[in-house]
Amino acid sequence: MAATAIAVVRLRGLLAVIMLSGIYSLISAALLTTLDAVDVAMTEAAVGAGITTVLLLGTLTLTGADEARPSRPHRRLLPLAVVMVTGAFLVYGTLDMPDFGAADAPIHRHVAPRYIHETATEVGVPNIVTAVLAGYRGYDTMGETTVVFTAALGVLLLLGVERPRRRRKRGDEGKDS
Amino acid sequence: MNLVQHLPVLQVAVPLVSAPICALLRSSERPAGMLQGRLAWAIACGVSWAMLVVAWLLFEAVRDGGPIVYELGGWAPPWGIEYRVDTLNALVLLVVSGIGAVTSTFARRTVEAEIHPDSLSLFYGAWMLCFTGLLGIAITGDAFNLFVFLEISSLSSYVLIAMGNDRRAVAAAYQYLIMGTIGATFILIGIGLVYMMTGTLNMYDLAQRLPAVDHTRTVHAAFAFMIVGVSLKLAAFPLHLWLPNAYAYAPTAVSAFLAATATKVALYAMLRFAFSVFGPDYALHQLAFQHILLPLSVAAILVASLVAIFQANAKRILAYSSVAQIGYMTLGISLASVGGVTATIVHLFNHAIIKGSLFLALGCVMYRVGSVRLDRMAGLGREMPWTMAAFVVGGLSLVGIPLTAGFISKWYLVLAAVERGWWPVVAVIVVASLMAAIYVWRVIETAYLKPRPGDRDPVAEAPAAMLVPTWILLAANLYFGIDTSIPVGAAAHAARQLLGGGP
Amino acid sequence: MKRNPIVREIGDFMLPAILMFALYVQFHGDYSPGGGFQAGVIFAAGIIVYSLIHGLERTQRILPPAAVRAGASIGLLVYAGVGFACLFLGGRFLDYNALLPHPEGPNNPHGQELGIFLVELGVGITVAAVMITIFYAFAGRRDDP
Amino acid sequence: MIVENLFNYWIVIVLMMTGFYTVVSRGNLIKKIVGLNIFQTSVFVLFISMGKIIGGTAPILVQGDTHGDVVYSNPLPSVLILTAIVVGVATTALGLALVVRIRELYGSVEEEEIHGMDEEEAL
Repeated sequence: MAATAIAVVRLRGLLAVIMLSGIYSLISAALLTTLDAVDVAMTEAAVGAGITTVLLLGTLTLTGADEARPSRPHRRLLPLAVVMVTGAFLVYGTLDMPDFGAADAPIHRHVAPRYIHETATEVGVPNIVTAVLAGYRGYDTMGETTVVFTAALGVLLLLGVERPRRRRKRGDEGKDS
Repeated sequence: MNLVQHLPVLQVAVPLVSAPICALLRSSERPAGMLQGRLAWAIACGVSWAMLVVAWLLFEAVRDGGPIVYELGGWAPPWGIEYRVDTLNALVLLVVSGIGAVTSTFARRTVEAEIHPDSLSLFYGAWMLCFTGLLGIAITGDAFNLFVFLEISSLSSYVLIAMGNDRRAVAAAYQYLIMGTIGATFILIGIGLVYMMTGTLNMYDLAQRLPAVDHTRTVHAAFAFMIVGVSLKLAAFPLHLWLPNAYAYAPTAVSAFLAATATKVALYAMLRFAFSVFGPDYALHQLAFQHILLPLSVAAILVASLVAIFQANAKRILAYSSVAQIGYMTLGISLASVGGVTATIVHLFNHAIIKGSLFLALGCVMYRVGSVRLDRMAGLGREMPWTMAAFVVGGLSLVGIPLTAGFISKWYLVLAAVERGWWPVVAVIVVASLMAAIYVWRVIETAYLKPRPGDRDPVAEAPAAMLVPTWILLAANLYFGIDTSIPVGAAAHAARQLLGGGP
Repeated sequence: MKRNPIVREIGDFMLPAILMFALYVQFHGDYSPGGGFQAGVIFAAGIIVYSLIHGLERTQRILPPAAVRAGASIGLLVYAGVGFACLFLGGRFLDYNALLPHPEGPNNPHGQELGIFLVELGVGITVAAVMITIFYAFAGRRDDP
Repeated sequence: MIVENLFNYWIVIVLMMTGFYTVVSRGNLIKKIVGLNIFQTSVFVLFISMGKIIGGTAPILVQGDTHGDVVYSNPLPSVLILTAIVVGVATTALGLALVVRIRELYGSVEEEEIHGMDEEEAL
């Protein structure tokens, strides 16, 4: 996984980069399955390896396939420093984290138990993730749907579905909508 | 069913629903895009004004009866998501919906001039989504819900900015998208880390549970990630790089709307995270505010004001001025006193109406002249007297002349700085006001004292449909410069709530 | 890819399977992993495969862009509509318990089940429509001169 | 001891920073978006890691378990990340649409060239 990620940084052929990022998503999905998050794994595989790759490839055919060699090497140092500091801070943050996989971590003590124990009686849906997603935190999901909708609106505004050539042909299809 | 008890959710859900309805209006089969555009505009405008009424009702209810809690889906927090309206966010809701109402009224003409007729209804859909997102951030009491609505407002504002006619608008939108997404991801990391240590996402519940673990390094890291993430959205110096181009090349109405609301809501998020969630006694505040935020705020005020003086484009002048004004607001936070936070909130309110009115005045210029470069604006004082008079009044308020709203903010900021004995800060505020006078004067001088350039045809005054909204905001500028009870009273109350423990 | 008969045959064979799987994920999400979002993505993926094999033109004749676009709005309206319906039936926004009268006391999972079913449907419609719309937008650009 | 328990997190952080570095250092607009994806995917893995309980199972109620013998991993991070993934793909789609527009308007997808053109225009 790390190898894939690093290869993405190094490679200049964008086609290869896109393929690798798809592979990265697939490996992540496998990892997520072992972490008991099947719903997430399924979504990550469909979105990361599927939709995102298709979109990236679509963009690539519209633009160009190679990355230019940066002309100013000093631009590397500042980003590297920023990333190092951020990473160091995150590692610093992990030092007081609950152990990985421990059952007594705070997140398993507060809030979550009710979802696990009461879903059957309160919501009546066996998949707890679905119950929380559409039930307890259903409002977030509405927001999420709105975000997706926003993306469609944005892409339509930027790229526009209809091309003049097509519009003429579609005279009789308007009734469908 | 009693609608009044559902006000908090109506505040967000109604504009949210209006967006897909606007989008549905688009029918490219017929060429009559303009008609659908008008209809979409009418919906957007009507909903915005209705939301202003809702915000006002909420504001009154909170002022008289204390915080309002609304459990979405009927699930009690922290299991479900709650909306929690207190004095602070009632004021922010009022600002956002007020500016939204005025700018959407103003928008029709400029939008029809700048946006392709086929896209009009989609454009208003995106506009309403942005409005929804900003209101959603302001009203929610749940940290993750805040992230979701942040993304709604961000994605739609990238789109709105990219609709500008200049190709630089698209490049600016892309840059904003990258920086905004990094910011949002940082906020997400921060939320994840506090969730990890407490097990809850509800802000009120977090405030209760964080003190037990707030000495841990994980919580420190969470605090840093959240503040840096919000600062990226806030365009706090030196993370402001996306802002000038984005505001300068966006469609006129969008510049006015976003400049007056988006950064204000980000500032609200910062206040909320820093004081409500982490609590006023949180250990890192001293370090973060006094040693990092204070110098950066001062730098923002001075550097951005200086850069503003040398801009050749009036919208860019205002954009850099916004970066400086954000510096004033973070300066108030860095004082970490009731006085300082009061000044921040007062300025949040006043700056929204100041910048809103200035950008609307430039919108009138853009509509008639087609450019806001200073050399194109020469001689406009005689051709567009009402528009330029509006700019003068707004500019005076920006500088902080007494009897305008801008004076009130500066007054409270100076008071707070004096209270802490920070005299150099007072000096900075005075110097920066002089610098603001210079950049405002450059526009005024060009418009009134220079002759019209030979290659520009004389233009007529802007239509009343645009002047009236502009002057409504200016009237607000003058009114709140004299009767300060609403913003200052609410701000002082909110500041006491924030710093007195508990949200 | 259009001209390769093998790809074409396999694609045509797979398409119903993909779409059926999407529907399964949509309506069985209560019991197994999956739900509206995953179903929407899978459905869209099916359409995208079809379009890669048979061309954009033919796909758009079957699924006109205007209809797909309307679908994106309608899905969101279904979701928010459920929220408002709960509101009008006397509950809080999205309080599914208000959807069905509850003779067995306040905790009536059937209202919840109905509510979740409906909102997941809304999510599924929006996501599928949005993904197809975005694909159309990108693919439509490619043919431009 | 610490190293063993936190190793999982550290690996994720390294991946996250690789993505982040790609975003901030690379000039190619498409590659920035790929970097953003890797950055976000790693954040998702981090979230999910905290929900895991060793010996736990996926949070789908097992039929016939009435005594609460089955240990389920925490469902809440999954829910949050599902939402975040959706937000991520929405951002990607929009970002790529912007890239396409930039390519059409500037004829390039390299940040430096675009800046150069903007500066020329400003003069």
